[in-house]
Amino acid sequence: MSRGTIPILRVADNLLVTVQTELHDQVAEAFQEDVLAAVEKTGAAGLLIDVTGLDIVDSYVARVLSDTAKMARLMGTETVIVGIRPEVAATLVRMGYAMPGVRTALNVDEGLAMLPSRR
Amino acid sequence: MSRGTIPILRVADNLLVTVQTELHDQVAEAFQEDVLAAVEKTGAAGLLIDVTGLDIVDSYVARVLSDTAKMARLMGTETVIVGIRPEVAATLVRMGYAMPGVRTALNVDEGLAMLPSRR
Amino acid sequence: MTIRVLNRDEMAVETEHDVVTVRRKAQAVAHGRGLSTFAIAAITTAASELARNVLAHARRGTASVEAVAADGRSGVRMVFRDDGPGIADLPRALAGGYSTARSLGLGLSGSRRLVDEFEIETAPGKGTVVTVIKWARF
Amino acid sequence: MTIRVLNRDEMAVETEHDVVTVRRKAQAVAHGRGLSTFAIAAITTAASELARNVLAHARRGTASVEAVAADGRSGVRMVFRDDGPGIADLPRALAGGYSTARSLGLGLSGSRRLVDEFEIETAPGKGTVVTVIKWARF
Ligand SMILES: Nc1ncnc2c1ncn2[C@@H]1O[C@H](COP(=O)(O)OP(=O)(O)O)[C@@H](O)[C@H]1O
Ligand SMILES: Nc1ncnc2c1ncn2[C@@H]1O[C@H](COP(=O)(O)OP(=O)(O)O)[C@@H](O)[C@H]1O
Repeated sequence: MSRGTIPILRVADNLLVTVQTELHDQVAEAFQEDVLAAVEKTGAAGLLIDVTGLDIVDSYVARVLSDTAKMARLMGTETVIVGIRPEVAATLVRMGYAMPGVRTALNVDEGLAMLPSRR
Repeated sequence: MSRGTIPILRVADNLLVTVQTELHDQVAEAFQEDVLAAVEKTGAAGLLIDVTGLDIVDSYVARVLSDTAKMARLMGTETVIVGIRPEVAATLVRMGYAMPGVRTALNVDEGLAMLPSRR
Repeated sequence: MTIRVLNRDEMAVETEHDVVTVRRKAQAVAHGRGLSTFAIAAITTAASELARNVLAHARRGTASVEAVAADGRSGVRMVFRDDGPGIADLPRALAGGYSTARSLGLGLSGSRRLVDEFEIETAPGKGTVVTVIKWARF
Repeated sequence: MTIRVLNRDEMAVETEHDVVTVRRKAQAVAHGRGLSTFAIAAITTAASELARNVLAHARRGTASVEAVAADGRSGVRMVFRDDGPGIADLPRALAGGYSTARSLGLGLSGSRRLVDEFEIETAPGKGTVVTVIKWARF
């Protein structure tokens, strides 16, 4: 489903994307495009982006994540970003970027509960 | 129901408008007027605008679409834009125009499910 | 970097219909150069924005759509040229959200974000030339 | 306050990959100096923002990551140096939300909020030097 190294899994009606690689310029666009193509192909009701594996989220990566959520929303799919670590949350807010408009949850289970089901 | 080339169909309580032509200046106003006239005439509960046929949505067309949704809302009719393609979603967000305030869905069925019924 | 021009199409931009023609040409050339679906949408949308700007702010001008190659990369270059009023406050026009017309003011800033290279030459009374390039990814 | 430099790593900042290298070095040194998880995330994120600025606005430059000590405190100092265009309107660039590039404009203002000491030396045409320090808490 993915041309890159980012695993995209189906979980019930939803897609679960696990971000592990650092999303620098060269892979960020490919990440977004892979995710959107998978959303279209599967008709996923919701999109979960798991960032538990990221120990650093700078303003660039934060922007890539929130843009991805906006893109999915235009296609009609809700996004929840899950697994933002305490130190990452603190850093983002101190920098003045609290990812406005993005829904978040503690973990994948909580995130799944926030998404609508197609059925 | 339409004076232009844009098909407007009734689907249960709702209107389904399929945009296929490119909405340039000369047809954009006619498109909006046809749609609003149909909304009034049918008393539609909701309006679905299907843009699956558009492989390009520039800022002008995005504005025409979101303005149409605002106009319908003023008349008391909810709009859902359906079928925004992955590459169109990505382009709009990268341009900085994520169509704020516009509801979207993956396809016509999902869009219909989001609309209230008059009955 | 040396850019080789493999093919060039010059078109007038004087009517709404010309904007559609330029857009279609951009799309066809991008497709022919092997750009991805996403890159094709990006360059075609930029073509639409920039051609519309010529029409809206200068009334008329020209667009050139070129198939280009450099360093083994394949791409599309477009040049939009007009003898209109030019842009007095360029930083402001490029910042986005600023418009002297009744539009969104996202044409210039948005196009810039959609392409890999963006150049603009303009001065009040001297017209405007916008050059953009989109490369195919490896 | 006298700052003793216990160790210094100088790195080139010329590619995306260099940004990752600088970030990792900052993280490792901060960890080695006994900073908390939160302080490590803060200084590492600042490293990322400031290295990216060198790349984005000056194309190339250098980063130095130092293990430092002062008044019995242990800390990390980083210096980002470039010969790029410099910053003409510094108050505006530091205010945040202002960007001449296609980004959020939070790199400078955000980094400043994440560190304990922040210094910037810049002038148009004279390049930019940003120095930051993060101390371990007692
Ligand atoms: N070709 C041009 N000639 C003169 N002015 C232009 C041209 N293109 C853009 N501009 C100026 O820059 C402003 C911003 O352009 P743009 O971002 O495309 O927004 P819009 O065209 O929606 O106003 C325009 O409002 C106009 O004042
Ligand atoms: N090293 C640098 N050299 C030149 N200009 C810089 C440098 N760092 C920052 N700037 C200027 O300050 C502005 C604000 O920087 P920043 O807050 O990091 O935002 P961003 O990099 O996202 O634009 C930049 O847009 C740029 O004009």
